[in-house]
Formats: sequence, C-alpha cells, structure tokens
Amino acid sequence: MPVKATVLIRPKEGILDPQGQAVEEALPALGFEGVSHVHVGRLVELEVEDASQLEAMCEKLLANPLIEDYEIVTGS
Amino acid sequence: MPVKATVLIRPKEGILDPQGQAVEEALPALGFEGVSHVHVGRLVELEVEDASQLEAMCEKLLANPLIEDYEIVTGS
Amino acid sequence: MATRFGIPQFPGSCDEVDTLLAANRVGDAELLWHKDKDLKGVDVVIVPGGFSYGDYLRVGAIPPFSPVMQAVAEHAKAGGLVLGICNGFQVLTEAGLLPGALLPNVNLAFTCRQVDLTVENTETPFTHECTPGETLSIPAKHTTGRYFAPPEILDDIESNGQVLLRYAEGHNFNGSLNDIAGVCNAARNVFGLMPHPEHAVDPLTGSDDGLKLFHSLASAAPMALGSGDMT
Amino acid sequence: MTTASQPDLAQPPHRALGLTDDEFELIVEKLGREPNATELAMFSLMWSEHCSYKHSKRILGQLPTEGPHLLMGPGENAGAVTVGDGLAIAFKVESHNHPSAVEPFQGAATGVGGILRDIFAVGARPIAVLDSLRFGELSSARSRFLADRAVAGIGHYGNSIGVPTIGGEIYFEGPYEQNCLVNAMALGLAPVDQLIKSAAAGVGNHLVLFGASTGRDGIGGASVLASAELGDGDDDKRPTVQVGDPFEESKLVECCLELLGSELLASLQDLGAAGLTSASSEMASKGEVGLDIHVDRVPLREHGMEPFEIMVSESQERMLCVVTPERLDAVLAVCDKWDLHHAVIGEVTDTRHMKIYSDGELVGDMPVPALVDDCPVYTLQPEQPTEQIYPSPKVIGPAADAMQAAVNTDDANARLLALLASDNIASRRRYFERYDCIVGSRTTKRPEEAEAAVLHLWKQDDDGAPIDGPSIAVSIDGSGRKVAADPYRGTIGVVLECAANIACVGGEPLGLTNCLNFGNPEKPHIAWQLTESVKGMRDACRALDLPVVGGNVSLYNQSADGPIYPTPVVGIVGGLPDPSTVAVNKFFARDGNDEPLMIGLLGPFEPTLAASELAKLIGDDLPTKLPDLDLAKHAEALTILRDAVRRGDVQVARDVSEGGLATALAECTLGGTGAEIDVAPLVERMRRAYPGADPEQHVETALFGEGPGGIVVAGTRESLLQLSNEAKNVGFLALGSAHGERLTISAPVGTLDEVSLDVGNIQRIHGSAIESRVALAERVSS
Ligand SMILES: Nc1ncnc2c1ncn2[C@@H]1O[C@H](COP(=O)(O)OP(=O)(O)O)[C@@H](O)[C@H]1O
Ligand SMILES: [Mg+2]
Repeated sequence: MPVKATVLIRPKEGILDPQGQAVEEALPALGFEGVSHVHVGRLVELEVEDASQLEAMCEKLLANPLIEDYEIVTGS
Repeated sequence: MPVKATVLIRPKEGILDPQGQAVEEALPALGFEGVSHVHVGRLVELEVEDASQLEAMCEKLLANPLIEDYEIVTGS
Repeated sequence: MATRFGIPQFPGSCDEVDTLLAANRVGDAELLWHKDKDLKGVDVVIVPGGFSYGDYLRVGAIPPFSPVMQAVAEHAKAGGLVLGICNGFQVLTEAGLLPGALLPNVNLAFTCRQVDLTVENTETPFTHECTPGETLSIPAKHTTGRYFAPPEILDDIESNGQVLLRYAEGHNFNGSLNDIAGVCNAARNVFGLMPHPEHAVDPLTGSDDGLKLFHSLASAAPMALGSGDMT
Repeated sequence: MTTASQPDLAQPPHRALGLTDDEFELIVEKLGREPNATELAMFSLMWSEHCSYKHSKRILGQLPTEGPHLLMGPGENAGAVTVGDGLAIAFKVESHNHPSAVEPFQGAATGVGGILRDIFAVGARPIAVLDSLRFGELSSARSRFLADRAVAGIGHYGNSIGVPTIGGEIYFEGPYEQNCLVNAMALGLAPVDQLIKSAAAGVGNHLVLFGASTGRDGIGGASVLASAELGDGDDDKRPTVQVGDPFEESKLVECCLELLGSELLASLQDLGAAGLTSASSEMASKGEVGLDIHVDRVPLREHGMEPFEIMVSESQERMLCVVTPERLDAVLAVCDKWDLHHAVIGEVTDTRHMKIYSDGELVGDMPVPALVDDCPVYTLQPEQPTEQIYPSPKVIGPAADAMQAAVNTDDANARLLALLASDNIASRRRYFERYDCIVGSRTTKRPEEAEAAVLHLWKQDDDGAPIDGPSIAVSIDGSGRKVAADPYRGTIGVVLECAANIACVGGEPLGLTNCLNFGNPEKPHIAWQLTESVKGMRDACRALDLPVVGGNVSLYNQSADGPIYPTPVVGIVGGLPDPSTVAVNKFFARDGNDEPLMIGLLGPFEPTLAASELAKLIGDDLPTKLPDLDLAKHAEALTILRDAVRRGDVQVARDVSEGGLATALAECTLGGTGAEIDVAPLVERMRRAYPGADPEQHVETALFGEGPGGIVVAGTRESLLQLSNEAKNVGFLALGSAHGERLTISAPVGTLDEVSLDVGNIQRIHGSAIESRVALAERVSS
C-alpha cells in the first residue's frame, strides 16, 4: 500500500524571505490588519511505496538544507 | 493572542500541474522508484489577530481560486 | 591544440547554444546530452543557463542527479575546470560543487539588465585575462540569483579569495550577500556566476567583456589538473 | 477562443454553444440528420467566429497578399517571407484577450505558447516574441494587477522556453478597463526549403498526436453538452483556465525541429483553440482527404473523459502530424528521446469525412467540407455613427490633478515633463525588464536602444561555427484612441508608424501581420469601425507595397461599459543588409573636435492635437476625423529614410509618436546628449499650410501635436544636406544640433515659454514615472 505524504518546506529562519514580506505588506492594503510573521514556502505531496525513503528524498532532492527546513507529514 | 495559521495551497483538481508532473517523471531517473501522484503547491504561514479573516485572505490574495484550492490549518 | 569545451544540455536549457557559440570563439565546443555519462574527453565543462527541468521543484535541484552531472562531478573532483552560468551556477551549488545557494531576487521578479561587475581576483583559471579591479559590463537575467551563504561559509570564501566577481555599486538588483556575483570553490577549478558572459562576446550585441572569461579558460585549460580524458 | 460564460441550461444546446437556429438548421441539412453531442460540439467550434471568421472573412479579402518576398501567405499557421541567404522568417500575431482578462498570468502565458506553436508548426525555429498590451488606466488597481500578471506570464513562458521577447508596446486607457488586450507576436527562422504546410496527405498515412496529455482544459461553454448528456451539472470539474507548461513546449520545439530536419513528416499542425477538432479537420480540408480518429487512443490526463471532451479540449503543448508507415517508428523514437507522450490516433482516408471512433464505435461522422467550409459567411452592416460614441478620454487617479494643472499652464517645460511622466509615454522598463531579450544571441538592438528591435540571423557552418547571415528589424504597433477617432486614417497611422520604426533602423518592410481587436461586429457602428479600419490597412499596405502575410481577428471585446477602442495591431518584419549601420534613437556626442550632430525633421509631418496624448491629459473630446494624408509621400519619405540610414548618413532616427515632436526630442536625449532646437521652420510650414489659424496655436501643435510622417533625424551637416535635397518632395526641416547637457526648444512666437530642461532630469522623470505612479496608487488605495 502506497503511503500518502505531505512535505512542508519552509525558508530557514534568519534568511531574508522577501516573498513573505511582500505578502505581509500587501495585506493591509486589502483591509487585513494584524497579520505578522508571514512566510512563504513550498508544499510537496506524493505517494510513496516505501515511506522510509522520504527522509532521504527530502535531504537529497525536495529541500535544500542550507536554506530550507522541511517537515514530513504522512497519513491516510 | 495572535493565532498561528498554515495555509496549504494546491493546484485545483483537473488543472494541469506541470511541476508535479515533471517532478514525478524525473524521479525514477534520479533513483527514486515507486513514487506517484506528485503535486507541488505553496505553503503560507502567518500569525493573525483575527482568524476569521483567513478565509477571505486566501480568496483575495494568498491563493488564486481559479486554479488553486486552499486548506487552512490553525493551531499551536 | 584548441581547448575543448563541453556544454551539458538538459531539457529546458536555454542558453546552451549561446554558450556553444561563445566557447567556439576561443576553442572547440560541443553539446553533451543529459542522459549520457560521457564527457567526450573535453577540457572544460560549462553548465549553461536556462530552466533545466523547467526549474520545477527548486531551481537547479533536479539536474545534479542526471548522468551527465555525475560525470561533471567526477571531472571537477579530479581537478577539471567547470564553469556554471546562471542556472548552471544554481545547479553547481545544488550539486555541492560550489558553496552557498541562490535565493529569489529581492524584487521577486525575473529581471533582465546589463550590469557592471568588478573583478576581485584574477589569479584563477577563469579570470586571469582580466586586470584586478576591472569593470566588466555583462547582462544578467534571472529570478533566483540572490547569493546566500551562512556566515561561517561566507567568511571562508571571502578570506580565501573565492569571490571572483562582485556587482558594482548600484548593480546588485537581486540582493546577493556582499554583492557577490560569482564564486569559485576552494580548489579554484569550479566557478559559478549569475550574469551571462556568453551574452557579452560581440560588440554588436552590446559588449564583448564576457569574452575575457572565455579567453582565460581557453589558455588555462591545458594547465589545469586532470584536463583531457577524465572519464 | 475559450468562452468562460456559464451555459444557460434553459435553451437548446446549440444556442448555448453559440450557434444560431439558422446555423443549426444548416448543419442538420448538411448532415441529413440531427448532429449528436460530439458532432454538435465540433460544429460549434468550427463554425465559431474564431475558426470560421464568419463576420470578417469578406472584408479581410481586400487586404493585399502578394509581394516579391512572400513565401507563405494567409491560410497557413503563420506567414513567411524570404530574408536572403536562403533563409525565411515566419511570423504571426495573435490575441489572447479573453483568457488574459480571466487569469492574466496563465492567459498571457498560454497566448505566447500558442503563437510559438504556430511558428514551429511551419517548420521554423522560434527566435523572437513581441507583445502588444492594453489595459485600463494605471490608477486602477485591477489594471495594474492585470498588467503585472500578464507581463509576468509572457515572461514566464518566453523566458523559460528560451525565446527572447525583443519588443512590444503597452498602453493604459479607460476603455480597456474591462477588456484588456493581450496580443503576442512570434517570429521563426528556417531555411526556405524547410518550411512545411499543414495539409494532410497520403491515404493510409498515420495521424500522430504528440506532446502533452489531454485534460479537460478550456472545455468551457461546451460543458453544456456534458450536463445534457451525462445528466450531471457539476461543471466545477471542467476548468476553463488553461495552464501553460513552457518546459513541455521547449521539448516539443526541439522534437518538431528534429523531426523536420530528418524529413520524417508529411505534414504538421499545432493544436490551438478548438483543439483536436480544428487541427484535424483543417488538415483534412487542406489535403482534400478524410480522417479516421480514435479518441480512445489519445493520452489522457484525467479519467472518464467523453469523446466530445477529447475532441474539443484545449490542452496546451500538443502537436499533430501525418507520417508514412515506414517512418512511424523513427518518429516515435524522436518523441521518446524528448520524453513526450505520443499516440497514433488515426489514419488518413479517402472518404473526405471526419469519422470519430471511441472504442471501435463510430461516435461522429461529418463531411469535412461541411465542418470547415460551409459555415455561413455574413456581410457586415456598417453604419457610421452620427457622433463620437466614446466619452472624452480622461486621466483619473491620484496623479490626475497635478497632471491637469501642469498641462494647462503656458509653461512648455511643465507640459513636456507631464507628458514624459504620463502613463503612455514614460519608460516601459518596469515591464520589458521582465523579459529575456537576448537569449539566442541574435538581438543587436534591445528595447529602448532603437526604434525597432534588430536581430542578426547568424547561421552555423558545417562545423557549427557561426557565420554571418542577414539581419531583420521588427516592430509591433497598435492604436486605439486614434482609430476610435477615425478608423480609416487612424489605421493608416498605425501601419505608417510601424513602417517608420522599421525604416528608422534601415529596414525594408517585407511583410505585415495584424490582429484586429474590435467590439461586437453585429453592431452597425462596430461593423463600420472594422470596415473602415481594414480599408485603411489595405490602402496603407498598397502604398508601402507590403503584403499581409496573416493575422488574427478578435471580436466581441466589449462589456457593460461599452466596446473597447477599436484596436488594430500590426507587426512588420523588415530586411536589413548590414546590422552595423543601424541608426540608434538617442543623440550622441561625436569625437572630440568634430562638429556636433545636426538635427532635422524628415517627412510630411502634419501634427494635430486631436486625439493626442496632450489632449487626453487635458481632457479634450475625441474628434470624429483626423487630417487627410498623402500616402504616396509618406511611403516615399520612408524609402528615403531607409536608404539614408543604410548609407550611414542618418545616425539617429526616431519617429514622432505619442507626445509629439517635443517628446520625441526629449526621448532622444535619454542617456545621450542634450540638443538646441528651434521649431520655427515647422511653425512656418504650418503657417503656410493654414494661413488663417492663430500662430500661437501653431507653436503648441508643433511641439505636442501628433501625426504620422515625422522623423527626427541626426547626422553630420553634409549628410543632412544631402538628405534635405533628396527629401524636397516629402519635406525636410533643419531644427538644430545635438550637444551639451540641456534640451532647449525655442519657438518663434507665442506665450508658451521655451523648453529648457536638464537631460538628467528628463531621464529621471521618464525613467521612474511608472514605478512612482504605481507606488503612489498602491499607497493611496491602502
Ligand atoms: N510590452 C512591451 N514588451 C516589450 N518591450 C516593450 C513593451 N512596451 C514597450 N517596449 C519597448 O520599449 C521601447 C519603447 O516603447 P514605446 O514607447 O512604445 O516605443 P515607440 O513609441 O517608439 O514604438 C521599445 O523598444 C519597445 O519595444
Ligand atoms: Mg516609435
């Protein structure tokens, strides 16, 4: 049975995230106040035969550990 | 107390997801077998004062409802 | 004998023919197919610009796994010369052949602009035909060109003289740390830069300042370690 | 052609699909029975305006289509001209207006993808893209969003596929607020003998579909059939937005060119609007053959697609080719090399019928001529409106008051600066920097460097080394406001402006492509605009001896607010023997002690403030007529200009367009030297032509009036002297010289203070106006 996995990939803390900043700055203009700490990352969803491969896939391919953190969520 | 929220943004079903497709097709050649249904989306994390605004924020700015679905996860 | 250049071609490469034309001005160049592990005995590998594999997932993330890049990594380890331009620079950092990483431009947009670069170090196979402090006018065009390295690495490459090119004042549109436009490895045989020297080889198309890097490579290649048939 | 409108289930399906009752009756008559759902879907597409040109065919017939350089005229996927050295340039412009209004990024991106496929479908390697864009006023948040996203989409596709976007235009104007215009033009290069046509040929040959897999993209309006047939009204599953994949297309280009280079194909056709339906039936029609198509063999992206869905899907990045049985394996091997889906989906037959099979069962059977040729063609019912139907143009938004104040003074400096900072004149850098303009190593003149983009067509010798080839010049130009004022003369102005841009760099116009963006042609005054506009294009092309090689018509561009300005867009390709004698469009200092460049005005320029940029800033009404012009003189002036540029006598050339002569002169100083100008000769010429008028008015019109046929030129004293002799019949006026750090323009009479501006100031204001206006608007709206 293949396993469904969701990988959340975020910019590493401390690295300038202009995308998050741009979103944060655009929100008040649209009437949304009180929003902070916006960060934009990537989401990879996939089905794998062998869930033990996921960690390696993240390290090697899905994320760049120098600039990104990742979190693997498996389930259903 | 601001609420932390994670918004998962995915290509709508039926809409071409060229990224997911290209990644899926490239994986076997890279030594990762048995991977299917790859989709690449976006991830927005933020803190909001008023969580009831999240839905509207997604509709207006964070996602493109024409081609993307979004899921709001609040907590912690 | 003329220096032989090999240019890996991935699906989605864009500037491979431009690079071929530029390298042919100083030596003999040919394209290398991404599915082949054979570098055909070239002296210098130039990983070209473009959007290899559509830039999908993350720029430069997929090509390091291709057969041709495995061979390029071996070539580099043996001391062979490797130049990465734009997407090629991104690929080389992803492949671990160069320090650091490239992040989205601070203006968050693809930007195509002629920029001035200052040559920081001329004692390398890539820049020895330049004079120290010289300004080169070369076009840059990318969405993801903000050079980043964590502080320890940044200190290292700065103190080692690995920063070969910097954006001149007012020309760093992507927000690169320390205005870094091009970086080489500690062994000085692998070099990557965001601007496109292959698009600056003919005054008719704007500038021929980029030709200096190609001339440097052509005359340095015979001296480089492990040039010739490495595979 | 995507129609995103929601189907109205209360009406019969054919009406929901846009067919009239009469058209439906005609289909029944041609088939001898009622069409089934698949057939109805296919007819509705083939008989749509987009495929049948049923409202525009008759008038388009008057455009000249013959010329000494023409290789392929209208009717093929793209037109083509010879440019020397055995090389051909294929080119075409197309609109993607509606999809871009719905989803600007993907709409514009797929527009580029589509026009590129037209180019490589004729066997040419795409080498350049240009774009022509129109949005509502920059002060409108929606317009800024559409402009930024459309530009990003064009860049995304063109940049990623490695084709440079070398030029274009972008305008902001009220009537496009609801209906933006996104036109894209592409050029391709091929050896003359490698051009290929799309006619299917050879009974028994295979029909191969290759490229991306097929999904429910762009089924839009046709989804009414699904609800009718499948009894489920859930059209949420049928997205109307098409998503482009430039990565797939870059493989498709290489694959097609490799197939053609190895002479493996009998014919080739791209799938664009109306997908497989139009691609296959047009191939069959041109080849006078029939086709059997098995929809179950089409590689699908989604499950459970109905035969009609497969036939009408507008999934991008797909091509169709005809292959002889012996070459099939070789063809499929090339597709595999490039990692593309492929399938033999049918065969060429001698039945002259399109037969559609699904799992062996016949689900559609239509005579090819009925589908392709028998759509009724309508005659327009033009009627000239008795008064101007458009409201006065108006600048709105936070900067409007300051603009108004500036243009209403007698201070010519203030007026000129207001014009230079206005949305339609200020530097377009914010937009064109989003495009890779150099990939391919052919671009010798980039945006803002010359009046037209210039490409050097290097060739490769047998060893792959580059050898010199010919050069070409390309420009794309459109007009809305002036065409709204006077569709006939306004359209002539568009063609002349585009031709002037080509002549400014020394190009000889070889062929013209066009896109006619208009409102609803069933309305008499729109029919009149369209008729007059096409007449203007015809007359201008005849005068320039320029064939129309193809184009595109986009009708029904209107909203509850009314129609867009009628907007013909033209693209011209010019031949250029020597790229090194191209004139630039900025004044420069000659070496040390040499006398500075002298400046003149060439051509039969008769400026008018009517429908000008200044008139818009002031808020003047649109007139209903523009001045008459002598086409023969205009054509002669351009020939003289071109020859002088080629000789190297004219080193700077810029045509006078928006903002008039003063603006053109100011633009010539950007990044260059200043100039010392006296417009007295022009004022004197105007005074002689219109002795009755107020001389002060002449000064204002001379500085800011617009009109075709004015070229600012600069060269040495001797060369301009020669030019003035040659130009006796068409007009030449000496205006001054290029030097120093200031632009000064003095006039003989009047209360307008003379212009005196620092060139650095001009550059700063022109260069930053759009960015600051966008920033201001964004601040104000928050
Ligand atoms: N949408 C666009 N895409 C690419 N280039 C553009 C675009 N708009 C303007 N440009 C470039 O900017 C320059 C100035 O444009 P414009 O003011 O419209 O010129 P002109 O009036 O001489 O036709 C030209 O080189 C043109 O090609
Ligand atoms: Mg012009």
